[in-house]
Formats: sequence, structure tokens, C-alpha cells
Amino acid sequence: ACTSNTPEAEKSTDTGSKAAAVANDAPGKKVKIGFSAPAADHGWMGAITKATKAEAAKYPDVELVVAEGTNDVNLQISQVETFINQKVDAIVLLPFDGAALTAVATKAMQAGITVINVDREFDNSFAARTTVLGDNHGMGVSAGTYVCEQLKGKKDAVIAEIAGIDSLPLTQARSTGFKEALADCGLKVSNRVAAEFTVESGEKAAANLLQAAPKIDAIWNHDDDQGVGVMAAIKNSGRKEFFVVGGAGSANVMRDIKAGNTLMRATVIYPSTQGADGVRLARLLVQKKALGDLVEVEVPRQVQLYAPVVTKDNVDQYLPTAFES
Amino acid sequence: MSEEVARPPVTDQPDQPDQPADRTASTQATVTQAPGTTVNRGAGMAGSLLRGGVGRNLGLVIALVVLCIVGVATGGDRFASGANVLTILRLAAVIGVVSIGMTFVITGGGIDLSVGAMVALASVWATTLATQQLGADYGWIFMVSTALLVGAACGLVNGLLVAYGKIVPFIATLAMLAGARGLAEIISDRKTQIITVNPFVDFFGGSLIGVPVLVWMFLLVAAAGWVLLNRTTFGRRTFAVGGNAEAARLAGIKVQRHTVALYVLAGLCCGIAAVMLMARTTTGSATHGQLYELDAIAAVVIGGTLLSGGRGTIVGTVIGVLIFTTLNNVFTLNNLSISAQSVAKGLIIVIAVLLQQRLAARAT
Amino acid sequence: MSEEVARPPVTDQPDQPDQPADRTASTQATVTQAPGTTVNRGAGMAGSLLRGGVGRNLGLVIALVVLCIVGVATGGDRFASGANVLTILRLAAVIGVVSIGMTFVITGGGIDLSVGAMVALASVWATTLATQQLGADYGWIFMVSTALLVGAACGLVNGLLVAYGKIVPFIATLAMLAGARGLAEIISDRKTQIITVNPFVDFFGGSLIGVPVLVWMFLLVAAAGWVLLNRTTFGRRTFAVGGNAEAARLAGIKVQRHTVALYVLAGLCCGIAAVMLMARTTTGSATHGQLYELDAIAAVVIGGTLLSGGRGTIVGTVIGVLIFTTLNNVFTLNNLSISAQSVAKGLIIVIAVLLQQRLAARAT
Amino acid sequence: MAGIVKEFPGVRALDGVDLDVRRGEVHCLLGQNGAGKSTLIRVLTGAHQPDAGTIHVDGNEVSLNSPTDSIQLGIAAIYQELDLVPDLTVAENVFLGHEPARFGLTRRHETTARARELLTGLGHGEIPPGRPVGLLSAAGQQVVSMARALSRDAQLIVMDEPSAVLDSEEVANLFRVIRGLTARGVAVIYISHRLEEIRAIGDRVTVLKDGATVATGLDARETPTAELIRLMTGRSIEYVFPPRVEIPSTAPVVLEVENLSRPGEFAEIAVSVRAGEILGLAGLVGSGRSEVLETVYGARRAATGVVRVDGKELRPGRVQSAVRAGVGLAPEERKSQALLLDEAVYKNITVSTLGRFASMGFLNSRAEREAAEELTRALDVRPAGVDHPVRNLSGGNQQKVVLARWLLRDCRVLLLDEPTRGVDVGARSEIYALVRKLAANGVAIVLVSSEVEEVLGLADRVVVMREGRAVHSGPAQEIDEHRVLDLVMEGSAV
Ligand SMILES: Nc1ncnc2c1ncn2[C@@H]1O[C@H](COP(=O)(O)OP(=O)(O)OP(=O)(O)O)[C@@H](O)[C@H]1O
Ligand SMILES: Nc1ncnc2c1ncn2[C@@H]1O[C@H](COP(=O)(O)OP(=O)(O)OP(=O)(O)O)[C@@H](O)[C@H]1O
Ligand SMILES: [Mg+2]
Ligand SMILES: [Mg+2]
Repeated sequence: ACTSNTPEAEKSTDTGSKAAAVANDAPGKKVKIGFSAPAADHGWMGAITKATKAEAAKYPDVELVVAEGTNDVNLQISQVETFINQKVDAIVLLPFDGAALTAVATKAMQAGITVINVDREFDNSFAARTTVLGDNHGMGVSAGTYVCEQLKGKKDAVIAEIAGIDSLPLTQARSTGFKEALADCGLKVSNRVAAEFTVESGEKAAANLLQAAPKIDAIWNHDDDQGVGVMAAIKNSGRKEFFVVGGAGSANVMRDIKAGNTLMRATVIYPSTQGADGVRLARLLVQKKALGDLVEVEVPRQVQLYAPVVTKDNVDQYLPTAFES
Repeated sequence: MSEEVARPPVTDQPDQPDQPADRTASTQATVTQAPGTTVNRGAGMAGSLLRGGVGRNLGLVIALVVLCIVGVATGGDRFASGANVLTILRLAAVIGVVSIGMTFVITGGGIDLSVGAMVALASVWATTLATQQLGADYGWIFMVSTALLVGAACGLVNGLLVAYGKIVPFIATLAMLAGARGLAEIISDRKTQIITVNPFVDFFGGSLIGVPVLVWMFLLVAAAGWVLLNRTTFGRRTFAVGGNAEAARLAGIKVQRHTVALYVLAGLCCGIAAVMLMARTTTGSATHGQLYELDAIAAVVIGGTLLSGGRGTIVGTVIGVLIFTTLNNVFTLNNLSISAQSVAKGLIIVIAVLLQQRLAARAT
Repeated sequence: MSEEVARPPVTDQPDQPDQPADRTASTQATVTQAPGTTVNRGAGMAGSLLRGGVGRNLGLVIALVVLCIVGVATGGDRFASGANVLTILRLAAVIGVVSIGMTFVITGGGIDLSVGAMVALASVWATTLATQQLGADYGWIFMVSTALLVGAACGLVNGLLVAYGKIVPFIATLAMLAGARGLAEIISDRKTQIITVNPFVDFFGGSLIGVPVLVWMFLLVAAAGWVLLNRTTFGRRTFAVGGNAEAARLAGIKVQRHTVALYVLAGLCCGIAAVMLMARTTTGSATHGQLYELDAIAAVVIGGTLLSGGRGTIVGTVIGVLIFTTLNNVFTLNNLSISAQSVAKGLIIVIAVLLQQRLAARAT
Repeated sequence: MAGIVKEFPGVRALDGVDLDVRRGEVHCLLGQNGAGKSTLIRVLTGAHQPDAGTIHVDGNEVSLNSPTDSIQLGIAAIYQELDLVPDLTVAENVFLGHEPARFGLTRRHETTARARELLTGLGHGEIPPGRPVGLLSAAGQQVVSMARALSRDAQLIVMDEPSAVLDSEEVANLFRVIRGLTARGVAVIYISHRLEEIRAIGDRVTVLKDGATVATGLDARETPTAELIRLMTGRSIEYVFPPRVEIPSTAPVVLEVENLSRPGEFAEIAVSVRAGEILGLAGLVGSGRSEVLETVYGARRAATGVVRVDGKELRPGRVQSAVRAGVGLAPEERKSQALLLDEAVYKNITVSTLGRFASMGFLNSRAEREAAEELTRALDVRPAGVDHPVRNLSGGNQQKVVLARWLLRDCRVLLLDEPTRGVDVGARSEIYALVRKLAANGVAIVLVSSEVEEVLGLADRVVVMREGRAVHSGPAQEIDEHRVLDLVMEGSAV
């Protein structure tokens, strides 16, 4: 399931498993799924919710209950409690803070509800039946490796990093991965700013960053949604001496990469379909079906999605599955 | 027994066209206490709390009831079940305690933007390894006291800045918001700190006589707040300081010291809320309590406390908190699109306030 | 909360120790046009703007200068370069325009929490496919007018709710905050809408005489705001409505209509800010303008406008905005961690305000 | 105006009032505190809408829905509760609502010039038009209010107790202005509790009682005082001061002030007051009497000098220190300095004595109410009952509430600043009697009043102040009104 971000993608890439997929898609027992995620205060999070809803809408046997997005763990906990009270069959939970939601998720599991943990991990393996994760650390590593390749031999290269919301563990994981990969080829991050995953904050952070560093060789921007703002700021500054690597993999950025007329050279995918995958897995679990492509008769405990680097060479492969932010 | 302060005359003339907005808003909070009410004051505190509270907050109560009816109509048993009611109350508890503290500060003529940050800092401080070690060795009381102390200390700084530094409350507490959250991030290294002291989680996460400990705590804080505001010299002075600081000063009230006390009280409430949130999430984190300042101020103001000070009602605040939390619950049950929820929320706030005003005006 | 509001002639005594904070703030705002000042009135509006502005905001100006010195010391040429100054100004421009509108609302005794949401809604509306089509076909003026209209319309709703619905401004605009952001999400389907009308981006993203168009717009709005507030009957009445709404009503001012106008003005400023933000980010998005309400109110209040109304200063607001943006710039130049930035920000706010107060007290 | 009725929740403030005012006359309105005078005025200026009744202007029936309507009909008003915007300047306040402007741009120099002209016309050319009104004294603000009323080209000017904060010289000034107006055919409605003013300026008198007209069209000069008082109060009241009691020379000195100065306000004030003594401070408005009281109380910090109570020195600039020593101040400006407008009457009364009604911080509101009820009854606060918000009381009744607060407190020293400001004849004698009774109980009292008669009648000893200095000090019996006026005017009467 490494690249199977949406069903369309599956159709084009996973032809071999068609039979199994069809079997799994056959309507079964009615499944009621609760979904809760942080506030959609940035594009990727908006895309997550949208993809989740779209996925659920494809199955006549799935009823999805979506709670208001929130960054208040207290409210999110109560949403899960409400799902428990509602006696849903499964909960797909993208917690604002994994550790903070662990207790209530465990409670849900104990109440016999299948919990699918998405994106931000609980700190206790009993709290979820299955976990769908992006690879934040891997994203950093991929981006760093790509930068290393591009800057081969340039020992004093200036590398800048525009992070996302700095207080999130996922941002820290991405930065750590990036740092590690750079260290492998003897480079380091010289300037680091943090934005908030929004276009506006990206523009702001980039504008300040460009002043702080008069000469840059490469920029890694954690998030393509804030990247729109980053690119606007770069365009405004008129600077061209560096290249940019994106993150998350929005359709906009991939089109830019394909066109090849901007500084955006590559992006690292962080699938926005984790919630959608969660819904699928939840349905399979409740209906007691297995993952089609695996021999294993149970759905795995953990699915970690891959974070590939998209460049002009392979962009066509990923463009159809990219999210419109 | 006037729980809350009585109203200026302006409200009494619905026919007055150019009435200034602020004045009118006051209608929410209270109804001029007719001399007659003194007759049945023998009925006692609890009785008068209920009567007075419901009477003066009729519109809000109706808004809440309507919300509940909608909840039952759309959610049926799922809404009306005991478990769901407890869910609502548990959700309300944390922000409720914060709002009680906020009620005091606002009634006293101030405002506190730092509540969320104080909750975060207190939760982080109380869940550091060192504190948890203490908690594990000598009982969770150490974690609780740490949280309360940190909250009160932040409140003290707020109070000193406002009362003696003479910085407008908005700015002083905005600075505290930035400072406390930054400090929380530094202490926790931006990691979520998991609580390993099980007795702590067991106690505060548990129930007493079928009601969650958190809900008991909320009830206790609310009751204590009500008594403090309406039945003590401290409360009376709070109204005076918020209503006319200069007059209070000339009347011999220690306005500065009182102001400090109000902010300490709000900080203390944040410390309590931090303990509750720690129990609920089994973590301490610098991201706890985000936007609590807005939520708390909204609950306080919708409850009828005057943002400019001098008038405050604990009962109104509690109803205000319940309205917002019930709204969230009903939304979650009903699977409304998230954006639509946002729009609906805006509309419902406006309708609730208009209702409350019209009813309060009629009641006079 | 100003504890000691001492009475009349207090300001004549520089040695007065217990001079209240509020009064001190007033020194900034209320231009004491002593008869003497009429002498050099030939110097003209711009001159008096500068003189008066700097004099009354000495503490703030000093805080800004100190910040700049720190910037130069730590950032050297990177800070002092023309490009960096323009960067700071460009950053200040958007929130600056919003803050000018906010200054009017607050001076008039209100508050507007919905500014960020209005910016988001206006930007989204002006970048829908249909509007962009119009813009591409007939010129970007259509996109601009759409943004302005949407802003003004939201402001109108705010104003009507406050002035005629008599809902406290905090609650009315909180409802608008929820509603407008929800609507923006619905319209944009939560997607970032990229602007394809190149002339729009080219014009607003470009420069005139070496200065970015955005900065020109900010300057223009600030200058217009200054004239409107300090030199017109409209401004005069704004002070009156905010300072004593009842007195204004008795003086024959149409308080309600004026209040509506103030909120429309704020909405209009949000529309302008939306245009600027669209040009800067080349997008319209429901996530634009997050937490602008806090930023704008903070800039306005730190500038010396009284949160309770009746006293306001555009120059102060502009300096307030510049302080906050310069702060961010200096922090970024120095590669400070976000948490440390946060703590430092809190400290600097407190120091700047204390400085301003002490200096203003001395100046009188 | 005919058959005007105005009801507030629970109160019928106006119950069929008739009033007609002719061109060029000064029509006086008389009535006890709470009779409905101010309410009637506010109906006339469109600030309140009447529940019944009609208003005719120049023979045409009009409906006044807002102040704007009445302003357009040429009605201007000086309200009892000052209606100024404290942060705007004098000139801006004067022209509020009709600023001299071109295309919406204010013409500041014209505004300033015309404001100065108006102020000079009122005999107050010295008030700077550029000064924020909030920085002026009460009297200065009253002058600004008058200037504002005059700035409109009004046909009818309503003055609600304009003289309450003015001294005799100011009142004479005001009368000169009023005569000028009536000579031009402008009608004036004049409200005052001072009957001698009504004799001096009034043409006809209308008496209100409990919201109804009890007599109208009385001749202002001829109608006997006793008759007026009977009409107002329904009983006859002897308008006399209580007899003085001899203070034994052994009575201890309670309040001692030495060499008290605040530059620009007053200098070298030295007084001592013994237990049971009433010290009167006379002087013109602006002579610094209020400042002295506030400084003694610690609300302002003295530049030099000491204040001692019972021999113990007070910490300068600390209200707390004064309060602990048993000093009380009933300040001059009830609205901004004393009252919690939205609070109930009893809470306003007990706010300085909360400790007495509390055990371990818990209040006994029943005891509070009872104590407050007793005082309001003694002072005849109307409407009766202690649960009304103070905001709803009439001006004079608010003043009584302020006074009640300090009467309730067992003070060693009581500083009374204009205690009878806006109080009607009946209640005035009650207040005098109460003050005297307090003194008899051993309280040292300092009384400031702009009514020389009051100072002389009530005080045992009188200090006359001029321009911040005490120019005379001596027993009240040894000085008369003319002498005080001479002392006060000396130098300033140039
Ligand atoms: N807004 C109001 N709401 C309720 N009652 C009011 C209001 N305004 C006035 N009253 C009541 O109406 C009555 C008349 O008040 P008004 O102010 O007209 O008296 P007044 O004759 O001017 O007295 P004074 O001489 O003390 O100024 C009083 O009993 C007062 O308490
Ligand atoms: N009519 C006025 N015009 C200008 N300034 C004034 C006027 N009256 C008072 N002031 C200022 O206020 C100060 C004292 O005023 P204040 O009225 O408090 O004195 P007072 O003797 O207590 O008079 P009052 O009888 O009104 O209480 C003076 O120093 C003067 O500067
Ligand atoms: Mg009156
Ligand atoms: Mg005085």
C-alpha cells in the first residue's frame, strides 16, 4: 500500500490485486465510523478531512460521523467519548496530540470499538487496533538525501529550512531526519525558521528568512501548502541562486516541478490520504476482512506510508494522486 | 438576595432609540431587584441561587434547553443518555474552572488573556520528571500543588504588572501569554510529557458516587466562586473595584492589592484546570489550553458579565460554558459539515444573546 | 485597571507620584492643543503629525529604536539593508491596515474579533473562479472591489448586530469570526485558491518609485485614517461615542449610525488587507488572517489607544505594528528558537509599555 | 407640554405634568429630590420618550424621538449629570454634534476661537479651549456645559441645577448671561434648589411633587417662601441650622494639619479640628478647598506638610492610612468619585464599612440592609427601599446616598465636600441636623461648601481660602456673609 493514496491510484498501479480489492469492496455489514481530527487550520489537514469524507462516501455500507476539528485536546477527548456513547463501530482518530488522546482511545478499545490511529501516534500500543502513519522522519531523510545529491561536493553550502508548526512532534521528527541526512554528507542547516502550515505564514517566514541569509544554496520547506506563500516570497525577492524542495506533495507543487520553470525542484510526499486509508481499514476490520494484497488474514497493526521524493523525472507517477490544497 | 448587581436604568427603556450598545448589553446580566424579593430571602442560599440564577438568566437557560431539545430530537437516546450528559459535563469542567477565574478578573475590571498559557505551563511543570518523581514517592499531592503554585505565581505576576506596573490588563496578560507558553515549550522541550504516576490519573480520572471527579471539582469551584463573589466582602469589593476603581479607592478599598488577588485567583483556577486536563489527557504539554482565553471570555460574556467590569455572574458563566459545550456535543452527534458547524455556531451565539436580551428586558 | 484615577489638575504636576496609568496613556492620545501650539501651525499637517506623534509616543519610538539598534548589532548589514527594511514594511503593511480599522472601532468603544475571518472570507471570495474570470476579462478592479465589498458587508453585519441588535461587540464579532471563517471554508472548499490574474499580482506585488505598492497602500490608509480620526467631524464623533456614548447621544450625534459606520470601516480595512494578502501570497485561502484579531488589538493597545474607548491614536498604532514586525524580523535574523522568541516577546512587550508610561508621565 | 407621563419599571416618575414656557421668560421648576424635574427635562429634550402626553412648540405638536429632534427645534440643555466627553477638549465638547467644518474636515482654529468667545462671554476666558474637559474642575465643566448650550442658536435653554457647583460670584455671572438671553427672546427653564436664586432670576414658577404639577404660573418674586416649601413638600419646614453646642476647651484635637502644600493648588494650609468641632472652609470655586480635603485624605500626595489624626502622623498619599486612622471623605463629584452606579443603594452605603457586616469575610446582607434602610429613612432618600441601583435615583438622592455611607462609618474625622450639592430644602435640614449630631458625638468635621450661608450657619469655626491660601480663620459667629465675600474676592475682583 505504499503509494496507494487514492482508489484511482490503486486502479492504475495495483492491477495485480484487483480481484481481492473487488472482493473487499463488496458491500457488507453496515459500519458506523467516527472521525475526529485537529482543526483544519492548514491545507494538508483540510485535505485529510476531505479525502476521508470522499472515501467514506464511496461505500454504501459506511456511515461516517465527522466531529468538528479542534486543537483543544480536551474537546477532542470529549468527541471520542461522544463516539463511544453513540456506539460507533470504529473510530478513525487523528489526534492533535497522540499522547493526550491515548487514554480515551484505550477506553474506546475497551468498549469494543475498533480504533484506527492516524498520523500522530498514541504512546500505547493497546490504544489502537491499527495505526496508519506517514513517515515524518523519513520525509526529512528523503529531503536531506536529495539536497545532498544536488549539492554534491559543495562543502560550505548554505541550507535553509522552513519548518511547519514547531510545537508538533511531527515537525521535530522531520527536522531531525533532515539534519541526520545532511550530516551524512557533511552539511548542516544554517538558517531555520518555522511557519504555521498556512500560505500566509509561509510567506512571512520566507520573507524574513531571505533577509537573514543573503546567499542560500537550498531550501527545504516542510509543507507545500505554506510553500505557496514561500514561493510567492521568493518570487518577490527576485532571488534565484538556490533551489527549493517541498514537502507533503500538493498538486500545485507537482505541476510546478513538471513545468520546471520555478525554483521548486522536488517535493517529498506526505500522503494526505491517511484518514481515507484509516476509513478503509476500519471498514475491513469491522467487517472482518483482510488486506487484499497480503497473505496475512488480519489487517496489520501498523501501516507506515512511504515518503518518496518527487522530481521532474517521476512526477507523472505521483501527480494524479496528489492533493489539491 | 441579589446574586448579581442590578442594572442601570437605561435598559429599562426599550423605546430609547439611540441607546449606546454597551449600556444595553447589560440587560443580559440582571434584573433590577424589586424590593419585594427580600420577602422570601429565608429560603436559603441554594434556593436563591437557583431562583435568582434561572430568573435572571432566563434567556440563556431557554437557549440551553432549546439546544438540549435539538439534541434529543436529532440524537435521541444517544444525547439524553447519562453517559453523554457526563461527557458534556466533563468537557465543560476544564474550561468551566478557567471561566470561573475569568469571571472574577473581568468583574473586577480586568481581563486575562494568559489563561490558556498558564494551563499549559502549569501542566508541563507538574509533569516534569522531577515533579513526577516526587509525586510517585510522596503522593500526587506534590504534582497538584506544583500546578496550583505555578498557576498562582503566573497570576501574581499578571496582577503585579497590572496593579503596580500599571500596564493595561490586555497587554500585561498578552505578554504573559507569550512568556508562559514559551517557557512551557522550553521546559518540556516541546515534547508531550506522559504522566506515569498512576494514583494521580486514577483519582482525578475516576468517579465518586457515579459522577466523575472532574465534574465534582467543577461544581466545587463554581459553588466556591459563587459564594466568594456574592456572599463575601471580597466579592463585594470586586464589584466595587470593577465598577468604579476611583470610588472604591476613596471608599478605602485597597484597590491595587485587590486587583493582584483577582489575578492570583484566576491563575489558581488555571492551576486547577491544569490538574484536570492532566488527568483527562494523562499528559502535560505546552500545547494544552490553546485558545482557552477566547473560549473562557466568550462564556463569561455570554453569561452576562460585563466586559467593562462591575457586573458579574457565576451562574451565567456556568450556563455560558454549558451552552458552548452542549453545542459542540450536538454538532458531533449530528455529523454536520465542519464549516457548516462554524457558521451555525455564529448564528446560534447571536440568537442566544438576542433571546436573552429580549427576555431580560421583558422581565423588568 | 487604573487604580488611582486622580482628579483634575493632576497633570500639571510632574512630580505626582500616583499618576494613574490611564491618564498617562491619555497624554498620547488627547492632543492638548494648548493655545501656544497654534503659533506654528503653518508647519502644516504632516509636520504636526510627526511632532505630535513622536512626542506623545516617545517611549514607543525609543522602544522601536532600541529594537533597531539590537537588530543592527546582531544582524549588521542584513538588518540595516534597504531590502530588509522593505521586508519589514511589507510584513507590517497587511496587519497594519487591519489595525488602522481596529483603531477606529476600539476608539469608538467597540472591539472587533472578526478581522482575521473577514480577511479570509474577502480573500476567498475575491479569488473564486468566477471572480477571477471577471478579473481576467475586465481588469483586476473587479477582484479588488469584491474583496472590499465583502469586507464592508461583514462589517455592516457586525455594526448592525452591535448598534441595533445591542449585542456586546465581543460576542457579536465572535459570532462573525466563527461565521465568516466557516463561510470562507465552504466557498473555497478548504482549498488554497491560486490567483491566475497576473496583472493583479504584478500590480500589487510590484513597486512604485522603489517602494512596494503594499507599503504605499499602508501609508495611504494610515494617512487617511489619521486625517479621518483627527481632522474630521467623523473622527471627533468617534472619540465622543467611545468616550461617553450617552453624552454623544444627548449632543445630537446619531450614535447607532456612527457605530455601524465604524464597523463598516473596519470591515473595509479588512477588505483592503485581503487584497494585499492576496497579492503577497498570490492566493486566497480560508486560512488567511489567523489570529489577526489578537495581533491587531495588541498593536492598537500598545500604541496607546484605550481599550475602553474614547482615546485613540493612529500614529501609536502604526508604531505598535512596526514594533511587533521588527521584533519578528530581528528574531528571525538571529535564528532564535521559537520558544525563546516567545518568552523574549513577552518581556519586551512589558518593558516597552513600562518605558512608554514612565516617559509619557515625565513628558507632561 | 401637557399631561406628560413617564414610567420607569416600578416608578411613575412623571404622572401628568403640565408646563408652558413663554418666549423671553425664565421659568423655574421647583420640587423635592426625585420629584421628576430632571425626567421632565429629559422628555423635553428627547432623551426620554414619554408614555403619554403632548408637547407643542410654537403651537405645533411635535414628537421628540431623539435629542436630535429637539436640538433641531431649538431646544438646548444643560443636564444635571454633566454630559461631557472627558477626553475631548473644551472646544470640542462645546461644539460636539455641530462642529464647525468644511466638507467634513473640522476647522479647528474656528472651533477654538468661537469656544473662547463663548467662554469669555460666560466670564471664563481663562479656561483654555484646548484642555481636555476631564482635567477641569466640576465648576469648570459646568461652565463648558453652559457654553455648549449657548453655542446652539437655541430658542429654549433648559438648565438643570446649573448653580449646584457654582459659588455666588459664578451664579451672578450666570444670571447676567441668562438676562442677556431673555432679552433676546430666548426662553429659559431654570431648575434649582436654592430659593433665593429663583427670586433673583425667575419670572414664573412651576412646582412639581411626586411627578405631578401641583402649582404652575406662580410669580417668582411674590410667592412666599413658606408657601413654596409647602407646595413642594406638603408640609412646612423650618429652614434653620441646628444650634451650636459649646465645645469644651478640653476637647482633644483630633485632626491636625501643618504646612500642607501642593504646588499650583494650595500652600501652607494649617488647621486643627477638635473633637466635636465643625470647621467650615469657605472660598471661591477653584480656591483649592477640594484639593485640601483630598490631600488630607491621602488621595493626593502632599508636597510638604504633615497630617495628624489623634496625634498620629498619616502616611502621605495613602488613602489606606487615613481610613485606618478613622478619616472619611464624602467627595465632591459623586458620580466619578463616590458612587458605584450600577450597584444597589445599600451596597453603596456599606462599601466602606463592610467589615462591620461580615464575619470571617462572609457578609450578612440582612444587617447591611437594615443599617442602610435606617439611614435612607433618616435622610428621606426617594424612592424608599435600598435595592434600587443608584443610577436610577435622582441627583439629590444620590448625594444623600454618598453622605449615608460616611454617616454609617464611625469616623474620627469626617471631610464633607459640598455635602448638600443638589439636595432639596427638606433634606438639607435633615443633613444639617445629622452633621451636628455627629459632631456632638465627638467627630471632628471639616465642611466645604460654596454656599457661604451654609458654612456660616453650620460650622463652629471658619477658614476662608483664596487662591490656595487661608486668608482668614476664626469663630463662625465673628464673621458675616459680607466679610467672607470681601475676603474671598479681594484681589480677584479687579
Ligand atoms: N432611568 C430611571 N429608571 C428608574 N427610575 C428613574 C430613572 N430616572 C429617574 N428615575 C426616578 O424618577 C424619579 C424622578 O427623578 P428625577 O431625576 O426626575 O428627579 P429630580 O426632580 O430631578 O430630583 P433632583 O432634585 O434630586 O435632581 C425618581 O424617583 C427617580 O428615582
Ligand atoms: N472655573 C475654573 N476655570 C478654570 N480652572 C478652574 C476653575 N475652577 C477650578 N479650576 C481649577 O481647579 C482647581 C481647584 O478647583 P476646585 O473646584 O476643586 O476647587 P475648590 O475650591 O474645591 O472649588 P469647589 O467649590 O468647586 O470645590 C484650581 O486650582 C483651578 O486650577
Ligand atoms: Mg434632577
Ligand atoms: Mg471642590
